[in-house]
Amino acid sequence: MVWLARLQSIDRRWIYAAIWVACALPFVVNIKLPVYVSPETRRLYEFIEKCPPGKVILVDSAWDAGSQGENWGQVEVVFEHLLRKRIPFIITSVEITPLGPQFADQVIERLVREKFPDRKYGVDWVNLGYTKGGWQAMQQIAKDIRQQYKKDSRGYSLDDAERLPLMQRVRNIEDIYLIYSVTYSPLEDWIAFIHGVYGTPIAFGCAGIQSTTYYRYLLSGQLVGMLVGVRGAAEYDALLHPDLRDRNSLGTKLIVPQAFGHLVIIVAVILGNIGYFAARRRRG
Amino acid sequence: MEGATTWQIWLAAIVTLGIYSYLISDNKLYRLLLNVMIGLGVGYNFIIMWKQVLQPLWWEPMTRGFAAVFNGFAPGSAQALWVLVGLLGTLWYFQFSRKYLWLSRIVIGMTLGAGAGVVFKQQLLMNMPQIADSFRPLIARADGTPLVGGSAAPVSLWMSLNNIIFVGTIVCVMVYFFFSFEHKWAPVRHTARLGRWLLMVSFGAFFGNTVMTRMAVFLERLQFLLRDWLRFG
Amino acid sequence: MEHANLQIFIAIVLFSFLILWKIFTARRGKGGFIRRIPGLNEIDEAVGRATEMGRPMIFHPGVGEVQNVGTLAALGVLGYVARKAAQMGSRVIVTTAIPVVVPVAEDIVKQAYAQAGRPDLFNAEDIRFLAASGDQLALATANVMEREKTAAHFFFGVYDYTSLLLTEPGQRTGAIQIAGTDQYFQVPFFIASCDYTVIGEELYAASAYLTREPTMLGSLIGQDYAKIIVLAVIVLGALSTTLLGSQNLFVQLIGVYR
Amino acid sequence: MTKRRVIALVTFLAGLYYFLEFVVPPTIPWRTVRGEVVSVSPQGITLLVNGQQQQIPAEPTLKVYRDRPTGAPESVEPEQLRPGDQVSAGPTTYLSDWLTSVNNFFIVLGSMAWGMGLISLAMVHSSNIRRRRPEWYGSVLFFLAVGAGMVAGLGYGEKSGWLKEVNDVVFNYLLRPMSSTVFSLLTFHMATASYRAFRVKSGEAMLMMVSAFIVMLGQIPIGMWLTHGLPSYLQLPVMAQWILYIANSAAVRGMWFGMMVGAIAVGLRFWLSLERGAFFDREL
Repeated sequence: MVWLARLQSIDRRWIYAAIWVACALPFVVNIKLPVYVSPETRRLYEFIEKCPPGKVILVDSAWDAGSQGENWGQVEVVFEHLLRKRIPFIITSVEITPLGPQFADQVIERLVREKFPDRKYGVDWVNLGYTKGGWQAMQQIAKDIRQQYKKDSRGYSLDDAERLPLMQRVRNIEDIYLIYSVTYSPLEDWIAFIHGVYGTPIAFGCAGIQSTTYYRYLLSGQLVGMLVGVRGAAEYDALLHPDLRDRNSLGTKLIVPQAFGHLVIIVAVILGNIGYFAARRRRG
Repeated sequence: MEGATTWQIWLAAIVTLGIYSYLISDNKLYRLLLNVMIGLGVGYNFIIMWKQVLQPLWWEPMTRGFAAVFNGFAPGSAQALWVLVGLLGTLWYFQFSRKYLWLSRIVIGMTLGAGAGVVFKQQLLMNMPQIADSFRPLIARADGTPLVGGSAAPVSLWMSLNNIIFVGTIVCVMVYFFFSFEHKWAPVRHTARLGRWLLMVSFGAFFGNTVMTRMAVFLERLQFLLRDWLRFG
Repeated sequence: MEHANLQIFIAIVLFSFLILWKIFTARRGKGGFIRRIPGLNEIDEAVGRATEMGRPMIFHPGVGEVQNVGTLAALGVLGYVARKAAQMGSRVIVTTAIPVVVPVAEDIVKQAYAQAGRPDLFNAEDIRFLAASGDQLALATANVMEREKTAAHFFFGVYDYTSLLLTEPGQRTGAIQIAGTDQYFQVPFFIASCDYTVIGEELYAASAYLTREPTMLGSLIGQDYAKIIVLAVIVLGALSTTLLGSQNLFVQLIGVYR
Repeated sequence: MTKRRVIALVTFLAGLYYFLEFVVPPTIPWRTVRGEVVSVSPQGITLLVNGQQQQIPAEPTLKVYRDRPTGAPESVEPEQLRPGDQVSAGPTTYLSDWLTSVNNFFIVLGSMAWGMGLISLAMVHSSNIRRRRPEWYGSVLFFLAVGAGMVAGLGYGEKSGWLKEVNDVVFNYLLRPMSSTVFSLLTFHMATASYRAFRVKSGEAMLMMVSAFIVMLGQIPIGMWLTHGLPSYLQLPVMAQWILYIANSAAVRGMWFGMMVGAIAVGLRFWLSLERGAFFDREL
């Protein structure tokens, strides 16, 4: 039992090395596994499927590199769904990070280049760029979007019918079918100031850690769907592509390594406790 | 990382490994890269904030207003008043002075005061649907009709059990956080004790989901290093 | 709804009245009752054990700014721990990364030692400003733990992810560790690595009980009454829905907020 | 002392507008008529109010609200009304008319603080350089990086040219890898803590760990594969969903109802400047 107790005081760098090796395994052995589609992912998928023509979806892409591991996949799969069904959507980023819209551009550029070359900026999607003001900005967007945005992220005026035909039929909250906010921790103000006031459906794409406090909104119908961490993107990808081989969103690429990551932590906790109780019994 | 030429991928990889050198030991390269990162981020955000928020919402309306004022108070010269908001905005920066610190507290007070004024609307609109959704039948018929005078549908054991656990957990957790009376009375003490145990199940979910997020960040970096950089697997 | 309906208007008036009434009565001296949370007994035990072993203690008031309500509550608990330590004649080391906290903590600990009649035991070096950032602070606190051979660690206040780094060295030295934070996301990590954890609003209750500071005391009691009303509404709603279905009179009264 | 009173007054007034805008209805309640539109003419609107027709004269102060399908009232002009709309009309209370301009004011005022972060960092780094503190060259690097970041920021939205190249390199190959790598250091903090710090010493910690393991295993493909043979309610994904949707949501609701009342108390204390304590009593 002595060596078990000695396991306690391993140098921190050995633990780091173990994590690098354990997490690199799934990348070496490139396997794809079926995923269990959870109810909150399915509800968002079905809600977007039922989008009536003429309605627009507002994507609050307010994430940056700090949470790209989870949020990149969450916007990627929804953009693919919207581009596939030609549902027009508007991208913005309210309050949290000015880098959000540029990350959304990156995701769309790859999708359009690889899968939907005929989709056009200004017709299928518009990027309005960053704005500030939190709940005050949300109230402005709901009443009249031109109060909050004068130009889009490329400098075109919103009333430029030739470059932004899509924006000519977006005036206020009436024209928006769903608001999909994607970031580490989406602002609950969307629920209070938009859904609470106008009844507009809201969906979140959030980091796993924050989802714990958002499940209660799914129960009360204040959220129509939610993508939780890497698995949310992987499950949505599974709904988009029934055939396992066609799935290549970041969510699908990371879900198996994510599984290894969880196992690493579980093993670490169990080993740590075995070592601790062994040491205590020896001292005890 | 598609469409990236190799030197760009190498730059990103070097920078990534440079920061990971912190894991070996806290070193100079890591601290330098940290300074570069913070500098780039602050500089980048500064320009984006100006181009996408302050210029369209403040600078342009104000200059249009002054243009209207200069050609004989044409319509729209009221926009020139934005200059007053600009002056008020400079009060933020008295935060750095000891003598005039109180000036910055005016603007802080206004901004946070607005937030405090709207706290009722914010909190109640967020939580009233939650309270309404917590009205769950403890003995639930399968088709949801009421116990007394409802349809003859059988009572669904699974739904009833879930609802009892659901409402019970809310009650126990809230009793745990009551402080204005002594937990002498046995039922209250046991309810609070059970509340703390039920909180542990919820904190288990917090722990598990925190692991999910922390792993995802590192695995994305690993995916970049192994797939995009080393072309592995 | 864009504007408050009748039910919400009543809720606003009721909650505001309860909170403000209790704050102003507390200000006039008739404070009102706050129960002693179990966490305080754990603190007494920890201070006792550290004194038995003749080794000092560490109090870490979190990473929050001094005006953060969580940090203010932590400083309330610091006063209690310092008083207990002074009565038993043992040392309390305060480690922080917030410059403004140093003078405030010094003043609290000095007062505690003076009240316990042991002003000689207090020395200013025990209030240590260790580092500029959260990470370095954790590593520096770990060194203090090993060097000073501390037997009890108290982590109270506002914490972020560095909570993991602080409790890890303490676990290895076998010290008894008590934590308390209002950051619900850090509570699980304290539960897993400390002997007892004060959860969320219990931190405010502990501070209000110890310092009797009128605004926090009154506000907490007023909030309690408001929470009792919310609980009563939920229980009545659930019972009435059980018996009379989801559209009964009571639910109508509360109003539906779909 | 008057400084403190000025701040308290300004804080109160800023909050008062938003408090009243929410609490006071948009039209004077006792002079508001609610009914179904019969006909609209420049002189006024005729409404069917429980059986009889009522004529509403068209004054400038008249505000008309039409109910949306979701039930939320929408402010419309009399000309937009169609027979059969459910409408409430009455003299305005002016508060809601100013909401858009008040929001605009606070959004711009808040955005003005955008230079604070840069200035506070610049002060720290410039004092490092002036006093030649150890590693002061890191601060020089910081200023160079701020310059490079600004130039790159100018490149966002550019169609082509060297500015776009600088933006592309700085955004994708410096900012993005660096900030995501810094965030991923947390993974290693947690992994070492899982091994060395997390000890199941009490029953509570045991219950938390069991729940954590179920939630971790239930949300990854391996969890599904491990227990796909068992009856459904014993499968890991189903158990994880039960914990997240029922046990966790209820406990979070219990906690967050307390936080709701807490937020209202903090809001009230700040709005009415009732705060006492080290920070607020400091002599201004």
